[in-house]
Formats: sequence, C-alpha cells, structure tokens
Amino acid sequence: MSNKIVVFSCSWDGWSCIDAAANAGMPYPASVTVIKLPCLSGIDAGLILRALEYGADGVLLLGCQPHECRHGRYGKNIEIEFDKARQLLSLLGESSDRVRLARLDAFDGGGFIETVKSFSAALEDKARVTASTGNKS
Amino acid sequence: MNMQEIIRQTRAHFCLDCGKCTAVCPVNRFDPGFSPRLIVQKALSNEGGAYDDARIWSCVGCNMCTVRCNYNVSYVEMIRHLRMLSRENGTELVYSHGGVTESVMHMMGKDDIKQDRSGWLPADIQVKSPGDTAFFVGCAPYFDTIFKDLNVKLTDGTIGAMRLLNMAGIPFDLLDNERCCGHDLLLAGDSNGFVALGRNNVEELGARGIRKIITSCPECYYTLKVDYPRYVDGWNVEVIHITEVPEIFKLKGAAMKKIRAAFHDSCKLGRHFKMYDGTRNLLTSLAGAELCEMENNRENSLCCGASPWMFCGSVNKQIQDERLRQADATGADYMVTSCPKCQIHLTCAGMSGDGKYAGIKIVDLYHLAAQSLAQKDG
Amino acid sequence: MAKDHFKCLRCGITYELEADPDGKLKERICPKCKSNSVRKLKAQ
Amino acid sequence: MEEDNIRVGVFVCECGMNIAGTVDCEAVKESAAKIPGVVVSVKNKYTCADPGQEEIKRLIREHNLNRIVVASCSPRMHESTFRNCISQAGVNPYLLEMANIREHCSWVHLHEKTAATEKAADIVGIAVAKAKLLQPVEETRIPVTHAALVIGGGVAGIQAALDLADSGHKVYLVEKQPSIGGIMAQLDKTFPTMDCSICVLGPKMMDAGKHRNIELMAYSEVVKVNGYIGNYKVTVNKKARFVDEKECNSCGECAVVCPVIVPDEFQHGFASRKAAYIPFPQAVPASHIIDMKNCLGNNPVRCNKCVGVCEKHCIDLNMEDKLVELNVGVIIVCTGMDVYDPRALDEYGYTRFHNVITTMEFERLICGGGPTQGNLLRPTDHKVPKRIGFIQCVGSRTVNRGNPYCSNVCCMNTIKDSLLIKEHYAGTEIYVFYMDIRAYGKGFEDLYRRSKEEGVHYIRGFPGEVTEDPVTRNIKVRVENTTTCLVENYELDMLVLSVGLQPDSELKKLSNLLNVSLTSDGFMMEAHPKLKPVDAPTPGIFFAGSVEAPKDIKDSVTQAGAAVSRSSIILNADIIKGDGVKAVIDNSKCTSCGVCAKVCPYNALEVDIKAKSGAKVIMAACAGCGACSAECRFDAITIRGFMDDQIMSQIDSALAVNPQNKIVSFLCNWCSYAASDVAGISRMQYPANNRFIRVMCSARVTEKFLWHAFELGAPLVLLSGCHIGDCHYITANHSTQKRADRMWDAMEKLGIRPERLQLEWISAAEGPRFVEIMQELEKLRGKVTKEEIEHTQKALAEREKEKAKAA
Repeated sequence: MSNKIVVFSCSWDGWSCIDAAANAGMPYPASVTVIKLPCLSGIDAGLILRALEYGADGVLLLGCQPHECRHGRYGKNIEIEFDKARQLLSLLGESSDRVRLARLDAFDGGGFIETVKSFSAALEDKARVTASTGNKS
Repeated sequence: MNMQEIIRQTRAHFCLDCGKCTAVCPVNRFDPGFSPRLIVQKALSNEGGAYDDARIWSCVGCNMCTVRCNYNVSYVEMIRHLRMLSRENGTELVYSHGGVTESVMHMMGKDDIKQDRSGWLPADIQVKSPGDTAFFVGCAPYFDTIFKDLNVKLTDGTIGAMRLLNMAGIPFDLLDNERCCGHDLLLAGDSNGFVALGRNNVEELGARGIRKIITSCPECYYTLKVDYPRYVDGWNVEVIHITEVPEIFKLKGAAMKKIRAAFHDSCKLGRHFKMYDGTRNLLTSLAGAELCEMENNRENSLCCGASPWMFCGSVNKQIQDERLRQADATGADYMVTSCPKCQIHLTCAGMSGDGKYAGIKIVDLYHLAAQSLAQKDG
Repeated sequence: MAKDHFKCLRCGITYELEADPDGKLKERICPKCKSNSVRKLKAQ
Repeated sequence: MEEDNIRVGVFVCECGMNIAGTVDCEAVKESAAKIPGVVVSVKNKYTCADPGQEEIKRLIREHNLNRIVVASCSPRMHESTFRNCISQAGVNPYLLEMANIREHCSWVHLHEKTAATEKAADIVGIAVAKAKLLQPVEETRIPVTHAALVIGGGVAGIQAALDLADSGHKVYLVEKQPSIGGIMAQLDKTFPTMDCSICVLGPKMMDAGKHRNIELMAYSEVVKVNGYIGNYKVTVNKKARFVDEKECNSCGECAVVCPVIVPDEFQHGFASRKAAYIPFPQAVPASHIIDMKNCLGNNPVRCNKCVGVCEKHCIDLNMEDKLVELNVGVIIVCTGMDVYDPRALDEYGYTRFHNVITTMEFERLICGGGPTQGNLLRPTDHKVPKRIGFIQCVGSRTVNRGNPYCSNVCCMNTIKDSLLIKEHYAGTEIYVFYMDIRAYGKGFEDLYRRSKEEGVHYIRGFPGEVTEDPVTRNIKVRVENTTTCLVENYELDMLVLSVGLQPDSELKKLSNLLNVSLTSDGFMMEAHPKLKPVDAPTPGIFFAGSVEAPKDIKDSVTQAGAAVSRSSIILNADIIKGDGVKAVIDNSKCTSCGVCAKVCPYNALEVDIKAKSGAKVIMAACAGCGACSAECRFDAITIRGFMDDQIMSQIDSALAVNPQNKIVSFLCNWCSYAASDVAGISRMQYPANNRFIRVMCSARVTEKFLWHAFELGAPLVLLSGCHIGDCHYITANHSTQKRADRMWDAMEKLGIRPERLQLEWISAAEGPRFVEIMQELEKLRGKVTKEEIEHTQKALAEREKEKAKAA
C-alpha cells in the first residue's frame, strides 16, 4: 500500500483518535501524512484540491461528530466544502471518492486505522480499474 | 523577458510622469498608496526592481490607466510581466477563495484528464458535431460549484448564449475536454500554468478540426484572441465574440414586460476592445430592456473590483460597493453583466457588508436575452 | 497582424516585421549586419 | 553619337605627393595617351594652380582640344574651377570630366602602389570614355515675374507682405476670412511683454490694407497653382461678400436693420452678430459683409432691409464669386494653424460642462473688446470665478487623441493668462496642472517667476477626468500631484483647457495645390530643417509662421522676414540661371504613357495621356535627378550630363580588363559620393577593386546599366544613395528601392543570385560606413566564382535572344 494520503485532522476528537492509535502501537502506512488543524470548518475546497494537485492520491478529512464540535460549527461548513471538492473533482473527470470525510468519536484509535486502511484500499481498487480500462481503450 | 524588453514592449519609456493614470485608477481611489505611475517609474529606474514591490498585486487590470495615458503605456501588461518576474523570483501568492480556482486551473492543465464538460447542458441545445466552429464555454460550470453559496447560476448565461446561437441558426460544436483559457493564471504571472492550458486547448481544437471559436465570456475572448497568438505555440484559430455574430441581431425579441436595466461593461470587452455597442444592442433590442446608464459607463465604466482571484480585500469591496451604489442610483430593475466574473463579484459584494445593496438583481445579459426570446416564442 | 518578411542579401538572415498599414516606404536595415541590401520576400 | 573630331586632352595631377606618393602618375599619363581619341596626355604637379590651368588653356589652343579630362581630386572639390578654366579657353564648361584619383585612389590605397596605379589608369579610362560622349550644355535661363503671392493674412502673412512691399515688390495678399488679422487679432495680450495684441497688430493691418504695393484679397481662396519658380500662375477665388469693400465706410446701418442674429465666431459664440456684420471693429478691409448662409435675402420673400438702408449703395445681394488669375514669381505660404478641438478628449468634459472652456475662449472673456467687456465671468451663472484651473497639454504630447508634438505656446500663454487674472482679480486662486513648464524664450522665465510670485499654484500632474457638481456647477478634479505622489482633489469655479495647436484643416488641400510635402505632423516640410528652414523643397515657394510648426508671434514675424529675404533673391533678379543637368525627352520614342510624370518628385513632367502628344519637361522645375529617365521603358528620356550612352561607356571602360576582379559601384552625388570623399580625406583604407560611377541621384541608375555590368562579367554591383528620407531630390530614392526590388526578383528568375546586386544608403557623414561596405563587398565578391559569372553571361545572352525574337 503506497497510496499517498493526506489527512486533515481537527485538533479535538480527530487528533485524539490518531493519538490513541499511536499509544496503542497500531501501525498505519508511512505514506499517510497527517496535518493538524484547529477545526475542520477552517478547511475549504481549495485546500483539499491543492493537496490533490500537489500529488496526493486521496484526502481524508478527520473530525468530530457534528454535535461534538468544540467550536460550535457543527460541521456545516466542512460538508459544503467537502461537497464542492467532490463536485469539482467529477467536473474534472476525476473520481470524487478521492476525498473522504470521516467523523469519529474521541479516542477511537481502531476506527482511525480502519478508516485509513479502507480508504487506501478503495483508492487502490479505483486505480486498478482505471489502469485496466485505460489499457483497453 | 528582462526589464529592458518589458519596458520596450509596454512602451513604458514614453511615460511622461503626468499622473493621469493614478488619478483615474479605481484602486487608488480607495488605496492612496497604489499608483500605476510609481510602479512604472520604479520599473524604469536603474534598480528596475519594481517586481518585488508588493503593490503590483493590487492592480485589478481594468485598463483605465492605459485608456487615459498619452502614450498608451500598457500598464496591465507591465503589471503582468512584473508578476511573472516576481514569481520567478520565488514570490508565493495569497489567493482568495482558498486558492480553489488556481488548483482547478492547474488540474485542468494536466494532459491526461477527462472532464465532464456537458453534464449541465440542457437537452434542447443543438450541437453540431463535428464542425469547424466551436462555442467556447469557459469556466461557468466550475464557478457554479465553487460559488454555490452565492446562489449564482453562471451556466444560465452560457446556455443563454448557446440558445441565441441556436435560434440564429449558427451551428457550433462543443469541446469534450475544453480547458480554462488561462486568463487568470496569466494575469497572476503564472506563465507555466497558462501555457499548460493553452497547449492542451491547441491539441483539442486541432484534433477536432476547429477553425473558429465563438465565445460569450469577455475574458476568454481577450485571452484567446490576444494572448494565445502571442504565447501559445501552434495557435491558429479565428476568435469572435458572440456580439460579433450579425445573425444574432436579426432575432426579434422584446416580448417581455419592459424592464429597466443598468448595464455593467466588462473591462475586457469595454476598455480593451472598445466593444460597447453590441452588448447594449442585445440588451435593448433582444432583451427589450430600457437602458439606464450608470454614472461611470462605457469607457469610464468602473471595474467589478477584482480580477484574477487574488487579494479580495477592503479596497476591492469598496470598488464593488461604489459600483452597486451607481447601479442603485439609476433605479433600474436589473443590473446586467456580460461577464461571469463581474456577476460573481458584484453578487458577492451585494450579499456582504451591511446588505444595503442586497436587493439589486444581477443577471447575465445572454440569459436575459434568451429568456425574452423564448417567452415570445412560447 | 500582417507581417512582412525580409532577407538580408549581405549576411543572409531572414526576419519579419509588422507590416505598415499605410504601406509607406521605409528604410530597411538588417538587424544583424545593418546592411540596406534587404529584400522584401513575396508572401508565401 | 561619337563625333569624328573628338579631341581629348588628359591632365594628370600629382597633387604634390598626395597623388604621386602612391600612384605612378607617369604610367597613368602614358596609359591615357594610348586611349583612342586622346590627343594629349600630360602630367602636372598642381593642375589647379595657375600654371596648371594655364597649361590646360595653352594645350586647348595648341591641339584644338574639345574634351578635357582632369585626373586629380574629387569633382566636389574643383569641378567648378576647371569648368571656369576651360570656358575661358572657349570650350563649353560641360565638356569637362574629372577623374578622381585622389579621394578615390591615392589616399585610400596608400600601401598598394601597383593596384593603385592600375586603378588610377582605370579611373582615367572611365572618365575619358564619358568625356568622349559629352555634349555642350547650356544653362537654363528663367525670366522672373516681379510679384509675390502671400497666402494667409495672419501676423506672419501681414509682416511678409509689408516687408516685400516696402522693398518695392508687388504683393498679392490672399486671406480666406473676411478680414486679415488671423488668430493674433483674437488674443487679448501677448507674452512675454503683456502688450495688447490688437493694439500692436491693428496698425500693421491698416498698413497692409493701404500699402500701394499690396493688393489685399480678403475673403478669397487660392484654387489653382500652375507654373514654377519665377513664373507661377495662380487662380484665386474672390468670394462674393455682397458689399463693395472699397465703397463701404462701415457705418454699420446695415447691421442695425438686419433681422438675423447668429453666434459671433470672433467671440467664440459668447456673443451674437447679425447676418450683415463686420468681423471685428478693427477689421481690414474695414468693410461689412453679408453672411449669405444666414441672410434672408436668398429667400423668395426678400428681406432686403440692408440694401435700402445703405446710403452709399454698396450692397449687392446678387454679387457672385470671381476667379482672378495672378502671375507671380514667388509664393509665401502663411496660412497658420488651427487650435486643437478638445471635444475628442471628453474626460475633460468640454462638451458636457459649461464652465470648462478653452484658452481661446478665455482670451475673449478677459479681453476688453470681448463679449463681457473684459469682465471675467463664468458661463453658467455670469459670476466672477474665484477658483480657476488650467490643464496644460490638452491635445499635445500624446498619441492618444491629439498630437504627438509640443505645441510650443501653451505654457507661456497660460502663464500670461494667470497674470492677467491676477491683475484684474487679485484674490483669485489659480491652479495650473502641468507636466513640464517650457519657458524657453527671451523673457519667458521672468514671466513664469512673476506668476509664481503672484501666488499661482503650479501642480505637477494632470487630472485623469473631470466631474461637475450638478448643483453648484463647479468643476471637480482629482489629480495626482506627482511631486508629492499624493492624489489631491480640487473644486474649481471654472476650468480652462490649454489646448494645443494643429495644422490648418485645409493645409493638405493647399499642399496638393502647391505640390509641397507635409511632415508626419501635418505641417509644411522644409527643404532642409537647418539650412533652408523657410524654403519648401519646391523652388520659389517659402513659408512663414505656424504653417511650418506651432510658433508664437515673435517667431512667426522672424520667419516672415526670413522668407521675404529668401524671396527677394528671386524677385530682385531678372533671370535666374539653372543647372544644366535636366531631363530631355526624345519625342520620337515617347509613348505618352505617363510613368515619368508619376515618379517625378517635382511635378516637372507634363504628359497628356489622352492626346498622346509626348511628355514635356518644365525646365525650371526639373532638378535633374533622373528618376524619370530610369523609369522610362522606351529610352525616351535622358539626362543632360548623365546620358545613357555616357554611363554605358563608363561601364564598358570599367570592366574592359579583368572584370571578374572588379566591383562596379554607382554613387549618388550628394550622399554616397560625398561619403567616399570623406573616406579619402580621412585616409581610410579599403580594397582597390572598386570602380565608381557618379550619378546625381541613385534614382538615375537604369536597370539597363545594371544588366550591362553583369553582361560584361561584373561579379558584384553596388547601388547606393542617400538614406530614405534624406534624398536630395525629395523622394527620388524611393524609385531606387523599388527598382532594386524589381531587379532582385528578375535576377532570381534568371538564376542569378540576387546577392550580387547590393543596395546601401550611405550619408555624406558616413565615411567609416562607406569603408566598411567596401570591405564587405570585397568579401562578397570573393564568393562569386568564375563559373557563376559565365552562367550569368549565358543567361543574359539567352534573354537578349528571346527579346530579339519577340521583337
């Protein structure tokens, strides 16, 4: 698994999951880069696309459950921007699944590992499909 | 290009230092520190280091200065070259909108993408494929997504333009994989990004045998007509603006209830090309509107306040506010634009601030015209 | 923009200039060797 | 053409060691002696000195010589000396040919004595070849009509007319307007002395009106000009003024009863006048005029009030325009200029805001004789403005709506205006928006300083646009003060646009009538910008005042004096002598095709294409450039002193021996030949393989000459003349460029490399460039192979054969 994944994580529950995974000694691939932000509501479609433009295969947005948001934003903004990014990706002819939004409860280290792994696998599948169809055409 | 060549090409050495440019500059109105004259003078000085002056990023490219200049010094071109130099020297840009437009343009510049370029297209639009004439859509579909929160529907304008062409019996093809023209990257000094888009457009047009392009977007028109021949290898396509298609004006409109419309000139179509009448004719004869000129109109028209998705700050907002005030003062029902970006910027300005001008309805010219014709038919 | 094509008959280089819309006769000077033996080539 | 009894004398000059130091003069003398037709060949230490000249005269007598070749220095140096010399011995001065073995040989090949001697012998041979074919030439003699025409009655025209008339010449002064006076009559005061304009001009106008040598033709226009220096025939349309100007005593009764009221153009529309009116009180002729465009008299129901009230019965509403023909020797053009119309520059609001006026309108507003009796009132509310702004350079120094040049008078005019305002209304705030104040003349800087002392604000920077307060009708400007770099806002009661000057709108028409050129600015072009500043390139036409460039009054008057002085040279002579080098038509060959007339820069050829009566040369107008001769496809035109056969035999002689080593160069007399002399005088060295043939203008060089050189095996031919724009014959060298283009095309078609015909423009100052070109040519010559020359000769022979067949 060598997919480059950028994780934008909020500094609250999102980060706590990553922390928990580390404390429990649960490994995840070295090709995953984590960037910590105060809150996912500060992210816009531009930032997501920029990560992809710069070579990321996938972008994972990791945050709290909406009702847990410490900043009282309830994740509305991130949903709008997440949608925008997905739509722009389809306009560009790219798979909108290259962006994934995950909301985890605090300290769910296993959940984080699970999410990263399934995201990576999904990206892998997609890439294989694209490559094979690409060969045919 | 080095400073000497830039000076020669932009005729900057003719600068008489008279200050007319600064006196009419819309940015200077709200930011007294910004002076086109001083930028040119700095470029002309021995140091020639005008490109590291942060002020070069404030210019909105409205061309008012050049129109007034005794020697037609091309300030906008000067600014663009300075921005290129500045970026070559490592300047990192601050984009508005989180840089989403820049990323989209960069991703469009990749060779192996396969865009969804027709998902938004209504079924009634007739496309003649293959053909030697293409309608250049521009970035309206992307803008619809990016500026969803503003509730603008920029594709309405392009669809309107295509309907007009359909009604006038002008056949056109659409490109499956049309790239952004690159206007904003070029004006922001990103020549690599621009050339990547240009190269892909040339390939696409060549593969489809397109000899002629019709477009309704003023910036696409300018870029394809003026910048592509200069900077893109292998460009050999005739470019016309939709208001240069005579058949359009033979259509009969004006069935709608008479509306009063304040027309906002785009800088590119207006001051750059001096095309003031075609759009107005469309508005009055096809859309059947009564034209209400704003205080600043035609050559003196005020810019929508922002150009290549950079530096949207208080100065830009004040320019936009002033423009909305002028539209409001006419008492018109609509403020009509012919440029998707003017529509975005003015709509945004109307929604922000104290909401004084939130009531101004800003619509696209071609949308309005096509609607009026459709109602007559129906 | 229409271009006129020129060839210098001394040093051999060819170059082009924007055509003067008035068609006024102007002195031709080779940009390389400064010769006036510059032939205007027929449009291809 | 060669006569049987041609007897050539060759005089080889050693010029001390100047020639003899490099060239073996004895050998040159000997080789000349062997040329058929040469009767004597001698050498002399200094041929130009008295003993040398005496020897020429003696040998002419002793040997009955009738053609003289002097091999010495450049003809530009001593041709006239030797022409004098031989005419004293009874030989026509045009039967002399000079062989330039100094500047063209001994001085430029100092280190190649053998080659130099060989070349000198060739140069003499070429000269003898031409000399044998020389024909006597008579100088043209043109009688002069002793009268002058002055077109335009502004201050320059008035001054020119008065000066000429005072020196005893008959003058016709033609003025388009009903009165003379021009723009100066409309000004209030003049700078830098602040004199009252009409007070100083008025008496001069009266003098011009009364002078017994001046025939004043006001309200008249030149409609046709024929002829040439000394003999111009001019047709003038004397427009009907419907009042007998000689009888009218300007009592003004007609104006009193006239019911028609129209804007008064003299007051720039700030006042009104009647259809029967006098342009202004001081008008000359002091006569009323009926403005027929507005007069009711032409209506079926006639008004006729003025006719009835005129006690002297000098009004005749049926008067008609009259064409008058004048014969004059010279023409002085003084038609002045127009004032820039600021309507195009609408950002300054001239069309939209009443309180924005021009400087000309300001003159009338501040003038005691103006519509407000000198009370400065602003147009909207007739109140005295307290804050007045001036914008300088309106329509000047711009390529963007306006003119690219500096209009010369506007800075000083504004300074003067500012002082006038301060004089009348001391408390007025005055702001002058400028980019440079150009106060270059005598007393100008003083006036500028006084204006600053009076507290006039000079702000460096132009407003970009002007707006009006809809309530107060005040004018608001926003301007970047470019010295402080701050944008400032001003509210003004009145704004004056300091408009520039531009060529008279009808100057183009007049320039066509007169066959004179205009510069790119649209003003008159001088024959020489430094040395003939008041002469038109066409002889006998002069100009003065703003018709040549924007000027103030003093400069206009100065120029009028200069034009009079230049004209007097012609008017004081009974006969003017012309150079003998002129075009001659062989009417048996002329087909009246008209090509010659088209290329003549002087309009010196008349061809009636329909009548097929053959071309005619107007000797006085012909300058002898030869463009016509070279363009004539029927060999029907030749140039005296530079006949076809003379030049052909020079080419023969130049290429008689070892043609493959030689380069034939045609040099024009004025530029490239002069440059070759400079190279010689400066002892610049270049290869000795060049053979020069002098022509008056590169335009004289026929294609035939060039083909002939190639036929004879010339590897390389140079065609050279003055730079484009500097041609001594106005635009004759344009024909040269076009001919070179045709030659290159034709050469290519025949498989001859176009590179073998070189074209260079070399000015008289470009000695070093001349040498560089000589060196480059020698390199190019080296690349031409023997086979190539043979191939060329074969191709040309084929071409001849085919031509003969076709014929």
